Amino acid sequence: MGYTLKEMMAIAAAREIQNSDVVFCGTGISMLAAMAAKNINAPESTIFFETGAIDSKLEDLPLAVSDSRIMYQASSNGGLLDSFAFMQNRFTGKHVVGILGAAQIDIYGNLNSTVIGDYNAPDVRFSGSGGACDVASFVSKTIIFMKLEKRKFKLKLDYLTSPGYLDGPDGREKAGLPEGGPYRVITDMGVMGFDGDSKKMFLKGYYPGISSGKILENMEFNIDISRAEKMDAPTPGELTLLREKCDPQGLIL
Amino acid sequence: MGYTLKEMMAIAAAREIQNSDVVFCGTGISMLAAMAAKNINAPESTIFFETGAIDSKLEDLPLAVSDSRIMYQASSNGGLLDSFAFMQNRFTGKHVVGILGAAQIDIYGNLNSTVIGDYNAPDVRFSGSGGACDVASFVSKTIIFMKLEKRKFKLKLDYLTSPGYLDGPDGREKAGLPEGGPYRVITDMGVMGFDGDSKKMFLKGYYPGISSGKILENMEFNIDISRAEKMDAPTPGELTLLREKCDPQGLIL
Amino acid sequence: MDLKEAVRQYVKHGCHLSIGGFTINRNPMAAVYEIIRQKIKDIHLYAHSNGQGVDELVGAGCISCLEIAYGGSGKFASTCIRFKKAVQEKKIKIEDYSNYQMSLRFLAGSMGIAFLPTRSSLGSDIINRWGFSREFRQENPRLPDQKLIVMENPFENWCDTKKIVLVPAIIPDVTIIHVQKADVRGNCRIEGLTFADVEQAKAAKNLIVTCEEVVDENYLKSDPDRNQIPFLHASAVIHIPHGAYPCACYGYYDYDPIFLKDYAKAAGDDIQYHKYIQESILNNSTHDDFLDYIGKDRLKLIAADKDYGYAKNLVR
Amino acid sequence: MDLKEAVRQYVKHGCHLSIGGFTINRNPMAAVYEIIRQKIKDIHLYAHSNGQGVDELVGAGCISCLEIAYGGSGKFASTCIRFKKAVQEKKIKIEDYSNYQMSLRFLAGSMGIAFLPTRSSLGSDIINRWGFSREFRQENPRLPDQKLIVMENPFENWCDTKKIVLVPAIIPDVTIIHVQKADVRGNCRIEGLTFADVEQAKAAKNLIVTCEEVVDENYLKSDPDRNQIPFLHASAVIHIPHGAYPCACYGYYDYDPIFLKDYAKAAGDDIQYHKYIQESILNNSTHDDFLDYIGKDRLKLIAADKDYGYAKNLVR
Repeated sequence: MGYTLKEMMAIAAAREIQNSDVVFCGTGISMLAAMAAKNINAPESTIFFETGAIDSKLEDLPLAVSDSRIMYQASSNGGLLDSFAFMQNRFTGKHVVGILGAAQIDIYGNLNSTVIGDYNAPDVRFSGSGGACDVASFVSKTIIFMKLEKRKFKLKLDYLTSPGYLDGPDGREKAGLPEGGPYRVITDMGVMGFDGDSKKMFLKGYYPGISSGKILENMEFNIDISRAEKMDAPTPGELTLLREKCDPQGLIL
Repeated sequence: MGYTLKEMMAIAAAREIQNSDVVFCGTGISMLAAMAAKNINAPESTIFFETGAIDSKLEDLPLAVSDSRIMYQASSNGGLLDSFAFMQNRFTGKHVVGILGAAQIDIYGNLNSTVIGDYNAPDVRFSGSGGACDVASFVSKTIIFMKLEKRKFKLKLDYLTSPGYLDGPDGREKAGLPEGGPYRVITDMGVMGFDGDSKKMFLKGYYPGISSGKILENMEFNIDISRAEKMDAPTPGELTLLREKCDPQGLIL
Repeated sequence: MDLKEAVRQYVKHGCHLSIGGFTINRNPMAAVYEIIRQKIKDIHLYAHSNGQGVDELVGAGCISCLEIAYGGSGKFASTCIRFKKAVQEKKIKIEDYSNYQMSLRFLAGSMGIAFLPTRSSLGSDIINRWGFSREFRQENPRLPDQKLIVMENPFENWCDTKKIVLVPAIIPDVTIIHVQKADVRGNCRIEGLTFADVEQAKAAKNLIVTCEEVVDENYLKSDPDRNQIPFLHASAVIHIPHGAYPCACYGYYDYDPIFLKDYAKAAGDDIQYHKYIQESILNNSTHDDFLDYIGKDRLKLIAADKDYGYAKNLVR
Repeated sequence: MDLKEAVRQYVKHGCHLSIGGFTINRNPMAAVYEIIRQKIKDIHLYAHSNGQGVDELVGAGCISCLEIAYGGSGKFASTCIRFKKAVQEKKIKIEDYSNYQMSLRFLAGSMGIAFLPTRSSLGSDIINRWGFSREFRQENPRLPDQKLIVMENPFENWCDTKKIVLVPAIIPDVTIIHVQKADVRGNCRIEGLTFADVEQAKAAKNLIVTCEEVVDENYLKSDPDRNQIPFLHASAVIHIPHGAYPCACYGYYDYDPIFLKDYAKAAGDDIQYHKYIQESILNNSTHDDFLDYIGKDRLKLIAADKDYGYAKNLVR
């Protein structure tokens, strides 16, 4: 069964979600990944939005995190303050897996979603943090979606919007952040993890038809590829559920 | 028409309430005063409870500020955080008139509702602040109910639970409190105000049949009585509304 | 899990506990009585103005330390009687805050933040007098090193504010609340005022919910705007009709003025009070037994009129 | 008071404004368009993630300073297009915070407190890079002297916390929100997510409420648990059906994907965009005229299914 890279990415992210996870998701592919996890491999996982909805039913794919579709048959509809407190809270925050995107990432999983160029006179302005900096600050695990391109996997970020491991193993502690940090980077060529000791990004897996070398070519910094394994293609079962249950209108896929 | 001192006190307090006031009230006679104001002279005034109810309809007299009777047909039912934020808020707090009681009061309208004797080994323990310290800290005006007794009108409080003018005209500012402070003390013999310059208590009025001298005899400290005037007895109209509309079961009167 | 088991599992000797409700409304009384039956001692209790529940726990000797804003039960006891006695006899250590400060402390815990600021209590003895000394605080790692902190406004007079009081977060081992409706997973709907229950619930490591009705999950999900506590906070949900009795539960029943007057009378006398504990609490092994002991007729008297949420014609 | 008068009275040149809603839901668009029609300039705007409203105000040149967490309109513009352009061309000054920080700043304003603490953004450039310089802040008494402050936890490692970020309160001259139901006095009921509307409303000196329905006071009072904003905060209540259009309003209508796609197209080109402003906004003197210009058929397409709160079969 044929599949697109977007489908591979959504499934690769979904496979990382456990039943006990509370999945913070944004717009676009991250929302699709959360829906895929719920429909495929983690039916007990809980979908959660920064706007204040917890455990949304999601009969239809939302096109924004404020979409009325997330309010329908949630367990609780609150507001922004409720959702961020839920993540900053030491007991509930540790169950949250944040799914994020960004314009740039560095080897420690720090993210830029604010500007390219000088902050006060930017070449390109992006949306800004939204809740991303909050999620990256608070929760125990984040999964990051990134297209693999040299201009995105950067030696040095133009602006550090959302903290990963900052400058290394004790970066978060020195800064005063709670434990936690980036867990996976899901790209269109493969998936990265972060080393338990060095907190540096390493290649965990590459998609069928892609080589580790090709992945390195598309990054400004070098990462360890010694642990990389070829990943399984999406199964027909996964693809069918993704297409028919999660995005039947093809709004994101 | 005959009347009790309790009735006089409730009416004297009610007369101080304006239509634009939001009246914070506690249990007992303060609740009755707020209901009397609403039923007699300030029908547009708003009744407000620290537990989070605003603009309660109050078909029946509550016996506690958590009584379900205050929840019935309020404009909004929130929680403690909402009500205290409403009072700390610079725009809404200035409309609030707080009605308080206490075990002791001093010449600057500071209140004790915590202990008699040493704080760590008290002779008598009272309920404690509840919301009284918050109200006294935040709002522009407080009205205080006190029985006139020497052991209650004290040169020095055993414990300062709720700030009045603290130690004088610039007491609140020095301490860092917002403007505001005590406005009236309603006793069973007369009513006190606070001097605009010295912030000291003075006698504003005495009830029919009571003399200024008798009032001074029942206080540990001296106050200015030169401005005191005899107050009007409750009118038959006021008494009828108080008895029939506010407390027909005689729960407080 | 039934109430006995939930209390056994989460409410330990020496634990830090908070209970919901306010004076004589929606205190989790069934759980309070079960704690008394299990003779759990040395509890560090956090409350704001929870009158009846606090007074019974203190009266039964379960409490060693109490952080509180107000110990009163409305007209039935302007100062809670066993509470008053215990403080005067120095049987419990007490630390006083205001209601807003206690609410902010629970909010801070629920937000996962170390403290919150307020302008309340500047110039008062709530700032100057500490019930727990610095030494006691230092010996006890479960307590913040300071009762509260007065700080200059670091944003130069922003909001016309020169000084700020910081109050430290509370993180109870367990919070117990009684709500009107919950589902088996632990989604909760409180009707009427929430008091500080939502913040107390979210601040705690473990949350025990007792409820008037266990409703279907879809019932709560059909109106998510009204559900204040999502299931992820709850450790146990237990169906206890009349679980707040003798306190009120808006929409279900009123407080019981007969019980509360009798209680106040008994509380004034040590022998009477011990008799009350034995006969009303210990001799009944469950809340159901206790309610049978009180009698169906009494429960009928306090049944709420559905249009009002309280017993409109109750003789009080 | 009608909307023209309310905007004239409360939204002045150079004022500090905040608008409710989130990306493409419940932005007070009728009021936004009225501000554009009245050509009010030099506004200091506070937002968290209010996409469409912010982008139209920025695009029409009403905004000089913007404090914001996120400028995006969901799938229709992952970065708001006129916002992006204005920042890149340095037509507006911008200060970046996170969504939680902006929400806390509104909460602080609503609570009457100078700042609130969070652990968010430690180690990030949200702390290190300031859009408003110290000099600019010092010249402007309406701004706090600092963007934010990083502080050691004054309660010695309480809550395992060493450092804290303090964010300063926001007190807008005026907040505008669009809600589902309000009464003439200004009691408000928001259905579905509240976003940060309640805090924005309570933080402001003046509050303009536009609403889908003006309901009887007794209707709201019959269920006070659902009314988030008591009337005492409101300066003006104006009945504007479809007042959030082209954004969604839960329970009433969905966002209009045709409008939002056309808008994104026009926004990419200066000439097209000026044409859009002239023809869609300025040529229509009221929101009703604007809706007539859009056409009844389009409004039918987005009408919410009552069971869902959105347009179940909408082609997006």
